[in-house]
Amino acid sequence: MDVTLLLILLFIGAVATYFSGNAIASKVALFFSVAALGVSLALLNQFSQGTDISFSAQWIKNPNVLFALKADGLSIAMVLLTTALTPLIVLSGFGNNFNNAKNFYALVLFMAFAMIGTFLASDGFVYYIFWELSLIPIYFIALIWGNGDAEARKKAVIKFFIYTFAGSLFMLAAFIYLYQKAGTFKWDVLVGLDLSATEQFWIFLAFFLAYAIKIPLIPFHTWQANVYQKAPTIGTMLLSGIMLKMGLYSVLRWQLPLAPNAAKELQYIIIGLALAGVVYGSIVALKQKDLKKLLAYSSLAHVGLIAAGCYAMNMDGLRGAVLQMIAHGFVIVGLFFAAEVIYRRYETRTISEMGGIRQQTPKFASMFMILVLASVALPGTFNFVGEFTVLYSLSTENMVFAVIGGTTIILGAFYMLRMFQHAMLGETNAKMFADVTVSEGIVFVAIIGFLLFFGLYPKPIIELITPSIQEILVHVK
Amino acid sequence: MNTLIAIAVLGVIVLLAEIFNLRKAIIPVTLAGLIATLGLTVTEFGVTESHYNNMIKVNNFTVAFSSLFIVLTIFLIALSADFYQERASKISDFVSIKLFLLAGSVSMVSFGNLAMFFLGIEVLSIALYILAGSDRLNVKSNEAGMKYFLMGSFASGIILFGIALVYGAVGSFDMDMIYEASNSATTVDWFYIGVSMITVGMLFKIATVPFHFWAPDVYEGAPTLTTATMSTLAKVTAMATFFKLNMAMNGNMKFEYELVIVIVSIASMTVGNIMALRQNNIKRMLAFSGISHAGFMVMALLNLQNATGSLFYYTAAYGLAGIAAFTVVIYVCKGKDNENIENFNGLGKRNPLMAGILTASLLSMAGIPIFSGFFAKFFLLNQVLNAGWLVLVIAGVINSMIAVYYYFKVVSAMYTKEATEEPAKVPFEFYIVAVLAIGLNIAIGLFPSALMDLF
Amino acid sequence: METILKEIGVETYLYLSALLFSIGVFGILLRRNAIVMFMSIEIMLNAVNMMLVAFSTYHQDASGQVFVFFSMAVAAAEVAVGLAILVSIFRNHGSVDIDNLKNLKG
Amino acid sequence: MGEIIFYALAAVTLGTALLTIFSRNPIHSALSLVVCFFSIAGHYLLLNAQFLAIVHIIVYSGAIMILMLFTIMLMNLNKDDESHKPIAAKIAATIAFCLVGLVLLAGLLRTKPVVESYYYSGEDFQSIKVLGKVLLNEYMVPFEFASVLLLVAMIGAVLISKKDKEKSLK
Amino acid sequence: METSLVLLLLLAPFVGFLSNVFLGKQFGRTGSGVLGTLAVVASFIATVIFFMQVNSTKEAINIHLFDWIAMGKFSIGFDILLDQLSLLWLMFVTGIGALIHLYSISYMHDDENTHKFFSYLNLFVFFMIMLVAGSNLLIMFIGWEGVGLCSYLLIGFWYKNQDYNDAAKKAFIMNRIGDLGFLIGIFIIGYLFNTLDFVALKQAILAGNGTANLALIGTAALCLFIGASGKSAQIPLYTWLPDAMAGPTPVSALIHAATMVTAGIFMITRLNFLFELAPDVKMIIAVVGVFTALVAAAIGLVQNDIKKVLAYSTVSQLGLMFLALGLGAYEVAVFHVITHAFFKACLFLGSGSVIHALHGEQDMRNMGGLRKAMPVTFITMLISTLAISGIFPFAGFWSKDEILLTAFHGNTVLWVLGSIASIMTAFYMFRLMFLTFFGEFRGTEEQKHHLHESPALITVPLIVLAVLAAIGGAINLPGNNWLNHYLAPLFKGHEAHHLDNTAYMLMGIATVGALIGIGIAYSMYISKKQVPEADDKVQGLHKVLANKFYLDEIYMAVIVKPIYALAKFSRDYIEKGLSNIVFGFGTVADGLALQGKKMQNGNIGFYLFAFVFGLCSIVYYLFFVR
Repeated sequence: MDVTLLLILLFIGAVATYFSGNAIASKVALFFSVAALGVSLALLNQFSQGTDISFSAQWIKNPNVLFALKADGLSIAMVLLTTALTPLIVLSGFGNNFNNAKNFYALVLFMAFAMIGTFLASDGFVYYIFWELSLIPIYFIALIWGNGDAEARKKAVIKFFIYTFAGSLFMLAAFIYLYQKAGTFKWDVLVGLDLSATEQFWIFLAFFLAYAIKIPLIPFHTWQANVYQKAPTIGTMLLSGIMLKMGLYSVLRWQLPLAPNAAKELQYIIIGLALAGVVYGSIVALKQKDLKKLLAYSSLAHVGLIAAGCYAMNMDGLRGAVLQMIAHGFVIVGLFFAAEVIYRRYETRTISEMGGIRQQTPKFASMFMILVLASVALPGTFNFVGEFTVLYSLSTENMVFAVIGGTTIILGAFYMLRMFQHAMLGETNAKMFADVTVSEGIVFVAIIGFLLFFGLYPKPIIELITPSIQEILVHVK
Repeated sequence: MNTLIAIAVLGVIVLLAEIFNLRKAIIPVTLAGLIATLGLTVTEFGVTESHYNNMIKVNNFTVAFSSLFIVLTIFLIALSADFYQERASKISDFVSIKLFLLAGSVSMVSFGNLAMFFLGIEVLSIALYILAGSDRLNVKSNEAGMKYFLMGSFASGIILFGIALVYGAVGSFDMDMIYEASNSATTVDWFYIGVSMITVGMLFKIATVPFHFWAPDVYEGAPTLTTATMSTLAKVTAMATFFKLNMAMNGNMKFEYELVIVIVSIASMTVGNIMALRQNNIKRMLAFSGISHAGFMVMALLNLQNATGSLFYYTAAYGLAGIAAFTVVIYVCKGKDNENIENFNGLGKRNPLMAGILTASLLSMAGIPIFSGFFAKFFLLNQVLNAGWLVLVIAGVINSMIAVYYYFKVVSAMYTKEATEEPAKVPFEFYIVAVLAIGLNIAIGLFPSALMDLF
Repeated sequence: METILKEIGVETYLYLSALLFSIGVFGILLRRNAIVMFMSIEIMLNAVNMMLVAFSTYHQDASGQVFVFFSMAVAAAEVAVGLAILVSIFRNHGSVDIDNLKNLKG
Repeated sequence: MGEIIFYALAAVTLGTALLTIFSRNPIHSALSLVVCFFSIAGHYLLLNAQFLAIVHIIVYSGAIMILMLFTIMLMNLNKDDESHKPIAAKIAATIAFCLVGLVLLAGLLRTKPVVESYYYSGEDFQSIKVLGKVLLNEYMVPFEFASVLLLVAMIGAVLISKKDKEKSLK
Repeated sequence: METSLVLLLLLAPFVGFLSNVFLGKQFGRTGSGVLGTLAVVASFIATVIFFMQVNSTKEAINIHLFDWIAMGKFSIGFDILLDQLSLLWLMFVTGIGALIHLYSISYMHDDENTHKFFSYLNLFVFFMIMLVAGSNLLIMFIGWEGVGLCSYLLIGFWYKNQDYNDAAKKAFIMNRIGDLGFLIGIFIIGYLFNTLDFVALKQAILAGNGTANLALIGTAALCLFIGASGKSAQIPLYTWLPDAMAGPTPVSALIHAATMVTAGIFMITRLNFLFELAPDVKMIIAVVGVFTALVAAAIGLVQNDIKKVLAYSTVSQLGLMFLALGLGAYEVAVFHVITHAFFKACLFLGSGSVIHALHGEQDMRNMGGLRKAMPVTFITMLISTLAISGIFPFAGFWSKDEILLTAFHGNTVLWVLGSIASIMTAFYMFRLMFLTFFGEFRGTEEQKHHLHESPALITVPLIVLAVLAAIGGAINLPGNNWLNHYLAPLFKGHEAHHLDNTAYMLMGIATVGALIGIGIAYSMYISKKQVPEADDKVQGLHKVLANKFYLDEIYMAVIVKPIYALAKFSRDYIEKGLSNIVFGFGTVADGLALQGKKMQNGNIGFYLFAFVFGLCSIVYYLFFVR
């Protein structure tokens, strides 16, 4: 059994969902996503027993491209993030009635397929293909099933697409350049290349553009809030929960090992940019009227911190970044889902039109509260583990970084609690707020359970990812 | 050689069929004949020989491109039955002209002598003039025909002038002699004036800046199936020929010449893409997109030794995507007096399959992975960088993202806007053509080696 | 057989052809009457033909002249097709002024 | 002697060519062009290409120009009805003319076309016999292919001019 | 055995929390209260057992539960450290916690969300135990943030009132400002010593490993102090604590008086070996402490809300504790923490009893004469007031006196300021007593009609606490110094002050001072029967004090408003601007396309001209430009 099984399963799942018909599409998608989770857990088991679950075969002879999927701890962790979130994301759609549900869920599964491919690929070209491929489904998901005025949505979505596409094209150019040097796209060979300082600089920049837009770092983030707002919540979850992590993962997997010297040279600038994003995102989030937009900016702030951890380029930074990626993936999905749950009942995303929900649904309020707290990295939640590790790594680089990055602790609490207060607390709302349904409850409980469990016992994840991060660090140093 | 004869004979058979009142048999017979010819052509793969005093040369290049042309023609002719429904009495003319056009194409890639090249390009051009102006009661079609004719003849004059100069310098029309001369130090300098004039003429045929102005007008005015022919078969043919000519005449290309190619390439990509942004007529838009693709394709000239495979792949990807796209365009715009993008509103609901096919083909043209258009661009850029032209790679990359905008404009029209009318019935052969074309496109995307390793 | 080339050299023919060719280009740009434009194209083609013949003589090689036959065939074919298009335009527009053909633009 | 004839002919060629493009009346243009073609035939004779000269006259003056004249007559274009051209077009045309002329001439001059003088080997290369042999042996394929070209042109001309018979295929 | 007992200690409140969350509704209001109380009592019992053990063996108990976070150079375990200090703290946390739980059963009986209240309270105790018993800084930090969370939840317990929610939010955020400092301190410590474990840290410092960089250690200490000042409401982060009185009174008693707010003192005491290396920081702590004591006491002079007075009093007392810490007298600070916990908890509970009786009335101007109606409350509160005012022989006398004594030995200015603060304390505390319990009742008739003594569930904890407030000083009487000896293993050879003449003199001065304060209060509120004026009539210094030196307004204007303005500006302009830059590329391309459309004008002449032009340029370039 190797990792291709996972890809095949999800691809078949997408096709099967497409042909299953609108009525049962969501269930079929759920089935396949749960199956994928099962398979990935089985793969994890095999991996931890030392079995080789990688896959490699010649794909194109000229230029020399291998269809190579390498599973190391880092990849598996990201794959598990994807396969764990996908069922939840699919399940969270149970409360919506999508037109053409079969297309919708097929696209969701297809996107999971592409993202898993991105996480696993160890051949630059294959990686790039999966990377781009993941853009297509989300484009359609946001375009067709999104909300709000169609023209504005189109504008936002196309901007997103072109913007991210633009960034990644430069990455492609860099890959081609590297291929000319190495004669292959294989990760191990590429990272072993001896590149001059100038070459590294430009390659680093090309990759940086791709990742800075995807992650996004300021000032490349302008697509984010609008798309998050306009996309259907499931799309937003896919984007914020997994797709952002693709950018961060890629920084670790590709950018840093490929151009370590350039990374070191530009380290301070980029960490500065990332941390500026932390502060800026938090501040902008303060005055957002739209719940999803607020969450989008909070996401901007959080990924800024993760990115800073990545570029800290030490053990703690990288490890913390990975932990925080996983934690943030879960929590942001949960938060967006909470927004969706409110929307289903109140048909609004404007915070000022909510309020007083807690009285009606204490259960929902508590779960939302826990998610909010996890998002502000309360100790005991998984997010704290990540955030602490990242901030610590920053402090070992430069104490100023840790202080600036640490403002997220204050500002994050500021805007999140402000949001929670106005959205949930206050006088009981006149409108009825039905209690959470079973499917909604499952999603919340799963996410919260995950966050709390690994908040106290992150050891399995740390042990999973550490060896591969060490390998990356060997190339970076 | 056999291919050329077979195609010409097939053309004559079609004409005869009309005389014997076998009109209904024309298209099936043609398709069968073309498929047989395709088989015949493919069997010649791996053979390198020349026929009739080196008039026709057969090698892998020839066979590969001829097969591609035949495939494209099969699709185009399959669409003819429905497209020319209103003018059934002339179906034999249309089909035979297309077949002769194909013969011209084949001779253009398999010539061993400039005479064959010139005749081939003229057969192709004249056939296209006719097809462009064939809708005789339509003012637009007239205008397109006239514009194309005037500019095309002008370009033919330039090419002819170039050929004359080359002949003057070499004393022969034979490609082998010319190749030798091009590599010889004693060759008279005007040889290169001739070469550059031929180059300009070919740049006109593939519609690159600044020789591109005809393309949008003619594409828009011509009947849609003709536009499809022009933008797929004709452009691909011209590009292959151009490449072949350069291999023969420009073996050791000068830096200045390369620079001209680079500038033309960048200008074409940029102008094509930027102009396409504001187009509301899909045929016009595809014309500008074709211009930008032409800009991409001429990149292949910068790496003449290695880029054959890449160019072939690109032309195949582009041609197949074009066929698929135009199939949908023909279906959607049937019975409409324009081809505006509004016609595509709500196609995603009216006819998901057709919308999906158009989406896929546009994505392929935009260079989104897994569709072969992406691989095509990638392979070409790879070759270009191999030749050391980083600036062109960057220009190509920037242009790729501009292009996304207008392709996606159509896509989002299909999926977000509400449909204005009831879905029309799709002729069976349209489905077959569109699905086959896009299927082939994706298939070569999944297995690029199938084409790349031919050379 | 003596030819003129002995006296004036093939280059003079080159210049003559180039001039004639330029006149053809001039004509096609100057005139708006489609028929006269056709004629200009014929001038261009003839300029080339003349050059081909001159080279043929110069190289003492028949293929140049053979090529001229093809060139003539092409010219004839072009004119036939061009006139056919012209006629249909004339039927629709009532004139052959190409300045009327500006519907396709933008 | 030959030189004088050549220059005289060249003058006629260029002059009539210019007349062709400057005449306001298409008929005059056509007639000037016929004269131009004749002068070109004269050049062919000077170059000893007698067969070609005859063919040239037959094809161009006899066929092509007649076709054009026919068309002109048919469409009643024998009047000066060309709309007034904008001055910009004239300037553009002149610039283009100068550009092409200059570039081509200068290019040819600069490359110093023929340095050595012309030697005639005495071999027969342009008699009808030789031409026939070359055309039908060496150039057999293009010769045949030219028929395809003409066939296409013929079908095309018919296709464009002929009225459709409204009859469905299916 | 030990481990399971530790788990009982730790998890009993957590189990209480869980069962109250999930099953609270089924238990009913009283049931959930009882459950919550029992959970804390269980912890208390476990604490007592450990306390006995440690007191006899003098050996700290260190238990490794499981690995938590692995860092690059060190790993952080989920460890529990039960030594003298933590057990002492646990004793009163769980002890007073149990009492307050008991009290709450009655106090919160009429609330619709009783089970939530108890679950939060249990959760608080859980986190507090974690804070105190954690064996390394990060576990402490879990508790640290956790109690902050509970504080947030409980302040905003009546969540329908957005003002309360604002107060809760404010508390959380101000705490988080401190927490950032704490975190930075942790980072520096981790960076310097590669461990966060207290025991290892102490060993490292005593061995002199990693102590070379004194500046960095000083920074760490300062950052930790910032953390402490956030949690323990010191200048400039104290403004949340008075607002936190929005929560139910038992919460104020437990969290905002007895336990959570002393966490800062606990942390500094815990890390005393570190602070010893940073004398400058200690000086800062002392100065900040004394100024906090003064400022808060000054504000407390004019407050009319009964709980606000107590809140400022708490801030003031905490300031005195920090003064002691800053002077290196950790055990003195601890002593005051304990006594303060007794009498302040008692005071808050007593005020709760009053508020309960008056159905939510908190303004002292509307009280008066409650002495007769509520005798038990009155007496217990009087004892506590005497204690806080530093009247012999109540607990507060001993501890406060020790602080002043220390200050006197350390720095006379500090002593003077501290003494002034304690005089003010005596004044406003008796002002509270006089306004509340003496004179005539000033409330509405209906309130008067319903005046009653609180039920036993309320009075019993009051009595217990009052007793402790009265005799609590016994644990560290001069001469006996049990506490000093008990804590001795933690501190580096710090000598207790001998009872010499100076000490007696100082005791006298303090007592006299307190009596003066009481006397002024008596003359104003009993003799002259003054009642504080309405808020809009106050003027001059009084107005400044009533408005808390306008500190909230200043914070609002200097920090919050600018941040909001920046947020708005960013949202409306920067975001749009950035967005427009991106769209700018599109706009440029679009403009070019429009121009290009004009060029594509349909004119064949132009097309041909372009053609010729291109031809000529190419040929020209290839043959003339070399």
